[in-house]
Amino acid sequence: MSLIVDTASWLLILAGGFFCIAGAFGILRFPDLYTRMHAAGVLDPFGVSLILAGLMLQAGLTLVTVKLAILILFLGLTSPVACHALGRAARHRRLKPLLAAKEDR
Amino acid sequence: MIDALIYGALILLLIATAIGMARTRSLFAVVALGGIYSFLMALALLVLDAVDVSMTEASVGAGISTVLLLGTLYLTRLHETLPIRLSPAPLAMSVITGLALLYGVVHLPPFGDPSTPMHRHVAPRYLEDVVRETGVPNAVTAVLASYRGYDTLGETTVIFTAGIGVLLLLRRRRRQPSDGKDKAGR
Amino acid sequence: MFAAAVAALVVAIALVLVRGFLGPTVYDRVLAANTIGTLAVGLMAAHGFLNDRPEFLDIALVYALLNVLSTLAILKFFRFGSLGDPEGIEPPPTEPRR
Amino acid sequence: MSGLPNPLHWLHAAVVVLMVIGLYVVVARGNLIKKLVGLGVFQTSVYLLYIAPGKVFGGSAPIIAEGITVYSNPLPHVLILTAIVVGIATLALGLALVVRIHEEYGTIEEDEILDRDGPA
Amino acid sequence: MMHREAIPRVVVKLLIPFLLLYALYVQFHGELGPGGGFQAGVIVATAVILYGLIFGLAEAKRIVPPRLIEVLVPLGVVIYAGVGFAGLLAGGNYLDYFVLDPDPVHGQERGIFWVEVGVLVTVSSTMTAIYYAFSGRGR
Repeated sequence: MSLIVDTASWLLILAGGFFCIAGAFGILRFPDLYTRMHAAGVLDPFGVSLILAGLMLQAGLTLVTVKLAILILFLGLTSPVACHALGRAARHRRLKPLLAAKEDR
Repeated sequence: MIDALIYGALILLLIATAIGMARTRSLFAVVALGGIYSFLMALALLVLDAVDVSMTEASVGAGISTVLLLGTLYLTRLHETLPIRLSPAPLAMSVITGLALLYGVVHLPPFGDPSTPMHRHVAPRYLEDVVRETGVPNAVTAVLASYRGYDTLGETTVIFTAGIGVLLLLRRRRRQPSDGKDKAGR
Repeated sequence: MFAAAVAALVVAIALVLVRGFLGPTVYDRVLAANTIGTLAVGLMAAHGFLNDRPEFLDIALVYALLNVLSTLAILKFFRFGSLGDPEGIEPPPTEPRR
Repeated sequence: MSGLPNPLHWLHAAVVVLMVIGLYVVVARGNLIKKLVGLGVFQTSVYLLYIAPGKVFGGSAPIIAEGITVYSNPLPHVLILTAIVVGIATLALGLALVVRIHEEYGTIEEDEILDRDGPA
Repeated sequence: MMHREAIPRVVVKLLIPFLLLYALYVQFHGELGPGGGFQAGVIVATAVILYGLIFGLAEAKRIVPPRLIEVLVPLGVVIYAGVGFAGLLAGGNYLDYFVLDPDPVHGQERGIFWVEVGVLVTVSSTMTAIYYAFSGRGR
């Protein structure tokens, strides 16, 4: 039983670490802000939440798990909002998407 | 030992961020980088086991100081006028100060050594007696509020004084509109 | 295992930090700052487990809650040019359904 | 200088580098807000310089709990907690002064302020 | 600019009660875990600032009036100093908590509690006052 839980948390943490690094590469390498925001979406709530879920499995049924769950909830709530506000602010300032079709520019 | 590794990596990132802040002319970007800087600083403090300090730095750095800096930027201007170049005299002064400090640092005990005098002298007294004397397991809170209550009274007074000072400086109505504003809201 | 998570998060922070330096627009820097805040939350949690004292998640919670404040402040500033501007006086466009 | 014998000393030395950067920004840059940011960098490097020697390998945060014997030193934490509070107070007051200076002089660049004061 | 910031408005409305609740947790759990008056005070101020950012300064001033803030700023210092005088009245030294209760350990806990309350009041109100001062000043 504990082996299964351990393996599952291993897998979650590894996947989370992979997504974090992949998202960070995306933020670094993508050509303009709007594409970078997609990469941030992979990293921001998703990769970190996977790591936190893996930690939850390690913690067992304690207060720590509850706190981690609250943490995942807040991350899922706040970081899309920040991303949304960022995109709107950039759009509002007439920042053009690099890869947009002609009529969208 | 792994703490030393993480701490070292965070210090390198902090130095990189500080250099980036020094080299940026857009004050807005400086504020954004300053946010990153205080995130990293709180992480470094957490790795050094200073949980209370880390929490304070997190709440101050992520919350208050960014907002204050932005408020000031709104009331003033957004760009430095001086170009970024190394000015030799201040650089020499800072480097000489740094070398003097480095000379002192050589004689500090190495990082993480438990046998240095600072860990044998006052701290064990607090750590051993704090629960018995005050019933508060958080040694930092106990020392802050009880053993060194005078310091904290002074600290509270400092905050109070700063608040009064800011209110005195900023509450009064402006007498005449001064010229030379840059209205560029960028 | 926790060390692996911590290492991955530190590497990710370093990569995002480079974008924070390069970032041609200010929005890129704000994106980098927000992302580093989230990564810092993960790093704090993982470090707690690494040290066998995971009960210090309170700091990570403070971060998760406050990270959004600085981002929203910066973006508010950008869209309307001020903090706490009079545009907030007008009633919200739609009453949120709940 | 005898060089740094223990590799762990380099951690303290790196903090000194941070301090030098902060000091340089305070002295060299003319923009008052930039100066305050540099002051912040300098202050935080002092935090690290205080707290880093308080760390003990294998130690834990100084919150007494069952089954933990080694704690890091709580004393620097207390001092630096106070220092952070003073730091934010300094920042707020400094920024308020910057705002007032901008209202009086129309600029926050040091040399322009001095220029305006000079002939008068 | 139609439908201004509907999403941030809704989410901030959801977040602010959690922030205030969490500030209380940090304040009263500060003796057992990380936290204390200063951190809790900053979080309370952050909640007010967040409200002011999203809903406008006038709205924030309606809910947390500046008059109240100006009373609270000195009140915190008075509470802190009052704990010291309570120690004097109870026959001990200034800021001596042992005499605040027949049981010295309880006296310590009581003293630390009120001191932290004083710090909370001062810090939260001062930070809010500073925010009001900065953002209320027109260009």
